[in-house]
Amino acid sequence: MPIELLVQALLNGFALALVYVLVALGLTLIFSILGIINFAHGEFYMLGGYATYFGVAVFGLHYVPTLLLAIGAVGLAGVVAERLIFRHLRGKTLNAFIVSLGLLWVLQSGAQLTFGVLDKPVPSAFSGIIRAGRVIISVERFVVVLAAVGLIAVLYGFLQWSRVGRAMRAVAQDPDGAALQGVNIEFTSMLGFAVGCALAGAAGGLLAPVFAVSPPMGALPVVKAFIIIIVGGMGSLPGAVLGGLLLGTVEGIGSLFFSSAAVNVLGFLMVIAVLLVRPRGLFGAA
Amino acid sequence: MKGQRCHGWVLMLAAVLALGTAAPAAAAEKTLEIGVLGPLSGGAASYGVELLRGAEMRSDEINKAGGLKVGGDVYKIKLIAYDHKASAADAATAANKLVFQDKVKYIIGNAVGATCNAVQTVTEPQKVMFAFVCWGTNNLGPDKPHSFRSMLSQWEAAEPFYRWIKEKRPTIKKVAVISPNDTSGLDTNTAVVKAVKGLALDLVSEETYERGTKDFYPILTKILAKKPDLLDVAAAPPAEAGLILKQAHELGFRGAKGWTAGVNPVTLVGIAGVEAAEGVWSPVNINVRSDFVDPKVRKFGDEYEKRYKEVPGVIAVANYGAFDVFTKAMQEAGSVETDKVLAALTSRPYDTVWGRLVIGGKETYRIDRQFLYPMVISEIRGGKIVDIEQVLPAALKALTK
Amino acid sequence: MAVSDLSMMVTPGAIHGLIGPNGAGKSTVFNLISGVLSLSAGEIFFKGERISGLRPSEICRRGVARTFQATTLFREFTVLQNLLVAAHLRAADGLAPALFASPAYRRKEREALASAQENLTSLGLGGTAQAGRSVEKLPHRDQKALSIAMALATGAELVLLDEPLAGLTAQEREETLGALRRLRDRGLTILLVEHDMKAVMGLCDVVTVLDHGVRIAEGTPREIQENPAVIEAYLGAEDARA
Amino acid sequence: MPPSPALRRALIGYGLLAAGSLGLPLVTRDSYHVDVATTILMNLVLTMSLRLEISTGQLNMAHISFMGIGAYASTILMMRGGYSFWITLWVAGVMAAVWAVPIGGLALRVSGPYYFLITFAFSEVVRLIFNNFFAEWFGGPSGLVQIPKPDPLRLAGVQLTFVGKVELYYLMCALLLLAAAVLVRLDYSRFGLVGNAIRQGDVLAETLGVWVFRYKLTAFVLGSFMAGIAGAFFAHSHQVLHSSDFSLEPMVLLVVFTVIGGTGSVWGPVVGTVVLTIASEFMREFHYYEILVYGAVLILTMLLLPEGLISLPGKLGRLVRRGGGGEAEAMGAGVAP
Repeated sequence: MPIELLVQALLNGFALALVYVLVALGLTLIFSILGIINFAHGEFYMLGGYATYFGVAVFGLHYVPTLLLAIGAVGLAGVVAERLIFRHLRGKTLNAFIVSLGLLWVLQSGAQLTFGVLDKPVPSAFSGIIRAGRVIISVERFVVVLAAVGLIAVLYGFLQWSRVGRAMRAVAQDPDGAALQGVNIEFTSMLGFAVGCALAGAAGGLLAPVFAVSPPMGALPVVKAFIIIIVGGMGSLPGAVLGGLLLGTVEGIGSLFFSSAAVNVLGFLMVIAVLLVRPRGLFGAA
Repeated sequence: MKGQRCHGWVLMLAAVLALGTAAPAAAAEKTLEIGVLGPLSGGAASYGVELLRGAEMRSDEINKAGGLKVGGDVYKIKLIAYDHKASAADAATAANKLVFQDKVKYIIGNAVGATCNAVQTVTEPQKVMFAFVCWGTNNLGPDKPHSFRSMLSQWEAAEPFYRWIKEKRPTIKKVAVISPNDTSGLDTNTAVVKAVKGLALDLVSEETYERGTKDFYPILTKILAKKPDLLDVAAAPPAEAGLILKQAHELGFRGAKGWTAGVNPVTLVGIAGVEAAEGVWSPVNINVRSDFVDPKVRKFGDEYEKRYKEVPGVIAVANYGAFDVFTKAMQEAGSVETDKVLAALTSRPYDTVWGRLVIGGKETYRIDRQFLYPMVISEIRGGKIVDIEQVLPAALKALTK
Repeated sequence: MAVSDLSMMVTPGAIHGLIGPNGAGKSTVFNLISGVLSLSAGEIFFKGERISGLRPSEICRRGVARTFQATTLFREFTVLQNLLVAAHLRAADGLAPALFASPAYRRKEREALASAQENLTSLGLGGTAQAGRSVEKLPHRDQKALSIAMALATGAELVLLDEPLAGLTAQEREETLGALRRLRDRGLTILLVEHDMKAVMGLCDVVTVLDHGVRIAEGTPREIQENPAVIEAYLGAEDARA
Repeated sequence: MPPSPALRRALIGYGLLAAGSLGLPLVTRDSYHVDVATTILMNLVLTMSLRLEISTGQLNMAHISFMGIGAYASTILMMRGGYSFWITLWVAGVMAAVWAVPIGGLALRVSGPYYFLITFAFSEVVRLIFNNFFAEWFGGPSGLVQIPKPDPLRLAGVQLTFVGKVELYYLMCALLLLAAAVLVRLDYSRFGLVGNAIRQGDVLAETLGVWVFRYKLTAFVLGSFMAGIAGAFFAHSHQVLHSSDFSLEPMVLLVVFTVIGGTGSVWGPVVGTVVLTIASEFMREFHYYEILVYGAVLILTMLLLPEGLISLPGKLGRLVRRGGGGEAEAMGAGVAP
C-alpha cells in the first residue's frame, strides 16, 4: 500500500472528525451543565446549515459574515429552547430524552415543511485544491478544518479564562457549590445551552457548502458526536478532540481495507472497547 | 409556549372532528379513494413526498376537469396518504388501515424496498392493486399478481445503458460502481455488474455505503486508487450522487460518469456543481425542463414547481404517470373493479408522460407487471441536462416487435 | 481524600471512635472498609478473614454494615420498605423464589418483616403509623435513626456509623447515645466517626485520631485528650477554621 | 394475612389487562383494529420488560436488538431447520437471553449516560450485522420474506390454527398475559422492591448486601428473553423481517411509550403504549404533519406530566381534593403473601 494513500486516508478522516468534535463539544457542554443528553442537538446543526443557506444562497451575503450570523442565530434558538423547555428538565435524564426526541421531530419535520424536502446546495466561497505530492485536500475542506480548530481554541479560552466560562465549569462540577459562591445558575445554564447549540450551528454552517443542507442532515453528526464523547469522556474538551482524532483514524484508515458497513461496526466496537477499559472514557473523571 | 400547546390540541381536535364528519358528507357524488404510502418524514422523506406530490398533481387535474368518467359514473378522486416513516412494520399497519379501514382498492405509490414486502403481505391476499417505485427484484412475481412497478428499474435500464456507453465511448474499459447499502442499491449494483460483465467490460470496484453518508473521501480514495474510466453512482439518490461526484472531482477524478438509476438531475447539478457534474450520463432521468421532453412533461414540471417550489424528480413523474395509467385503465375497463382494471392494464399500451407505455417484464419477473417505456439517455453539459438518445428497454423492444 | 499507612484494629464488642479534623480521611476509611472504594495497597481483615477486594455486598454479607455521612435512604420508599430492603440478606434472593412464592420465601419475608418492625421499635420508630410513612417526610432525627436501623437490619456484627449525631438537638443526641450503648451491650461492635468530641469521649472505648490520612494517635479517650499531637492537630485545625 | 392494598391493586390491574385484551375481539373483529391491537400487545411485552430494566435504573437501548435476535433465530430455525413454531418460539427467547449474558455483562460495567450510549453502540453493531453480514442467513439489506405463520397447535384434542388475524391476536394475548403475570408478580415481590431500591441508590443498596450487578443482569437477561419471544411472534405474524425493524427508530418508540406512560409503575408502560399507539393511528390523518404533531405532543406531555400519563388520575384527584393529605403510597409495597 503506497504511503500517500495512507496519508490521504488519515487526512480524510481527520478533516471531518474535527468538525464533528464541535458538535460533540456542544453536546458534552450541555450534558455537564444540565445533566441531560440533548438528542435534538443535530437539529441545531441543521439550523446552522439552513441559516447559512439562506444567507449565502438566498440573500447573497458573503460566506464569512453569514457564518457568524448563523452561529449567533442558532445560539439564540438555543436560548429559546432552554427557556421554554430544557430548564424544566435539569437532571431528569429520561424526561429530557423524550422531550429532546419530540423537539428533534418538530424541528426536522418543521424544516421539511418550510424549506422543502430536497437537498439545497450552498455555494462555496472557496475553490481549488491543495496538493502535496499525491495527497490532496480541497481548499474548502482545509478552511473548514482551520475554522474548526480555531473555534475549539476559542472555546477553550472562553472556558478557561472568561468569567462566564469559569462559572460554567463551576456549575458543571458542582452546581450547589457554584451557587454558594454566587454564580447565577439559571443564567449560566442558559448561556451554556446557547453556547452548546451555537457550536452545533457553527459545525452546520461550516459543512453547509461542503455537504449541502437537508432536513435530516443532523442525524449523522450527532451519532458521530456520541461516539466522540463516549470515547473521549463526557465533559472533557481534550477528550473530545482526542476522541475525534481516534474516530477519524479508524474511519479514514478502516475505509481503505473494509466495506463501509464494516467501518461503521468498527467505530462502534471502538466505543465498546474504550468503555470496557476506561468506563468513563479516555479523559473522563474517575 | 401556551400558543404552541393550543396549536397542537386544536389540530388534534380538528382532526378528530374531521374524521367524524367526513364520512357521511360524501354521499352525493361517487368518490374513488386511492391510497398513497411512503416515507413523508425522516431521511428518506424526499421519496415519499415526491410520490404524494405526483399523486396530488394528477388527482387534482382529474377532479378539476369534473372527475373521472368510468362507465356511466363520475368519480371524484380522494387521496388517503400515510407516512410509514420508512419502517416495514409501520408500513404493514398503514397498509392495513388503508385496506380495512379506508377500504381502498388501489394503493398507488410506495417507496423504500423493505416496506414494499410488508405492504404486499396485506395487499396481495386482499387483491388490492399496489403500484410502487421500489427497486427490489423480489417485489414483482407471479405470486404477487396485484403488484406493479411504475418506473423502470435497474433490470430494464442497466444493460441497454452500458451497451450504449460501450458503443459511444469504446475507450471506456474499467468501470467502478457505487450504491447505497439497501435493497435497491444492492440490486442495482448486481444489475450493473451483470451488464458490465456481459459486455466484456472490466469491473474494477463495486462499493456500497450507508444511506445518509455525506463524506465519500474515504470510499473514493479507495475507488480512485483502482483508476476507473467510468464512475457509476448507480442507485445513489440525487444529493448523495452529487456529493460523490463533487468529492471525486476534488480528488482529481476526470473520467466518465454514469448514473444508472438517476432520479433528479437538477438536484445533482446543484450539489455537485457544474464542473463536477459535467458529462454525467443517465438513462432513466427525466428532465422536466428539457426541450426534448413531451410538452405534457414540461407542463407537469412547470405546475409542480409553481405549486411546491421544488423541481420534480423522476419519482414524482413516475407516480403522476402511474395515476394516469391506472385511471385510464379504469376508463378502458369501464369499471373500478380491480379484476377488470387488472385485465385492462395489461391488454393495451397507454400514452403517458413517458410516451407510449406498456406493462410487461415477463422475461425478468415471470409476470407482466413492469411499466415499460422508452428511456432517454441524457448527458449533463454545462449544468444543463441534454437528452441525447432514446433507447428502448429490451423487454419493450420485444413487445413492440 | 487519600489515606496512607493506616493500621488499626477494632476490638469486638467495643465502640471505637475515629476522629480527626476535616479532610483527615475518616470517610475514606469507611469507604475502604465497606468496599465502596478499593484499596490500592494493604489489606483489611474481619474476623480473621480478608475482606479487602470483595464487593461491598459481599463485605456486608460477612457482617460489616455502614451508614453514610449525608443521611442516605431510599427516598421514594416508606420506612418499612427501607427496612425490608436492608433485610435483604436474610430474605430469599433471586428470581425463582420471588416468582413462585415458595413457603421458604414467604417465611423469610415474614421474618424480615418482623425483624424490621423490631428494629424500628428499638430505635424509637415503632408503630404502624410510622412504618407506612414516606421517609422524605420523616424528621431528621428519625431519618438518622432509620439509617442506623437499616445497617442493623443487615444482621451486621460491625457497623460503621458516619456522624450519627450530626444535626441533632442535645436531647436527641442523648437518646441516640443511649441507644448506641444498648447496642454495644447486646454485643454489637461499632466504629464511629463523629465531630462531637464530648460525645466521642463519653461513649467510646477506644479512639483513633487521623490527620491528613495518617494515624497520629490511638488509645482510650483519656489518653487521647492528653496527647500533644492530637491537641496540635485540632488546635491547628481550629485556628485555620477561625 | 389479607392481601395488601398494593397487591389488590396489582390483581385489579392484571384483571383489567386480561379482560380488556381477551375481550377486544368481542367488540371489534375489524382487521385493521385487530392488527393495531396485536401490535399494541406485542409492544406491551417489549415496553413492560423494558420497564423492568428501567426500574433498576438502566435504560437499555439495545432492548430491540434482543427482539431482533429472537426474530431472526426463530425464522432461521423454522425456515432452515424445519422446526415447529412451538419450539422456535422458546428457542428465540433463550437465544436472546443467552446473548444478553455477555452483552449485559459488559454493558453493566458502566452506568448512567455511558450505559445508555454503550447499549446504543451494541444495538447498532447488531443491526449492522443483520443488515450487512451473513446475508445468506439474515437476508442482507433485502431482509427475509415469506416467513411462515405459526404452526397449528394440537391442544387437548383440539386443533388450533394461527392463520387469521384474530387467531394471531389471541396467541399474542396469551404470550402477553404470561409475560405480564411474571412482570407484575416480580414488581410486587422482593425482586421489584430491591430493583426499585437500586434505582434510587445503588451504592446504598450494595452496602446493604444487595449484589447490584447480579440484580441488573438478571433484569437484563429476563427482559431480553421476553423481547426475544416478542421478536419470534413479530417475525411469524408479519412474515417479513428487515434489519430496520430493529434499529434506533423503533427502539426510541419503545422508550417513548414507556416513559410517557410512566416508569414509576408497572402499569405506566401499559397506559403509554395503548394511548400513544391509538393516538398515533389517529395522527396518521396528518400525513405530512404527522411527525410534527407527534413530537409536539411528546414535549407537552412530558412538561405537563413529568411522571407520565399514569400520574394523571392522581394529579386530577389531588386537584379535586385541593391537595388534601392523601399521601401517595409508594409503589410495590414489597410484601408478598
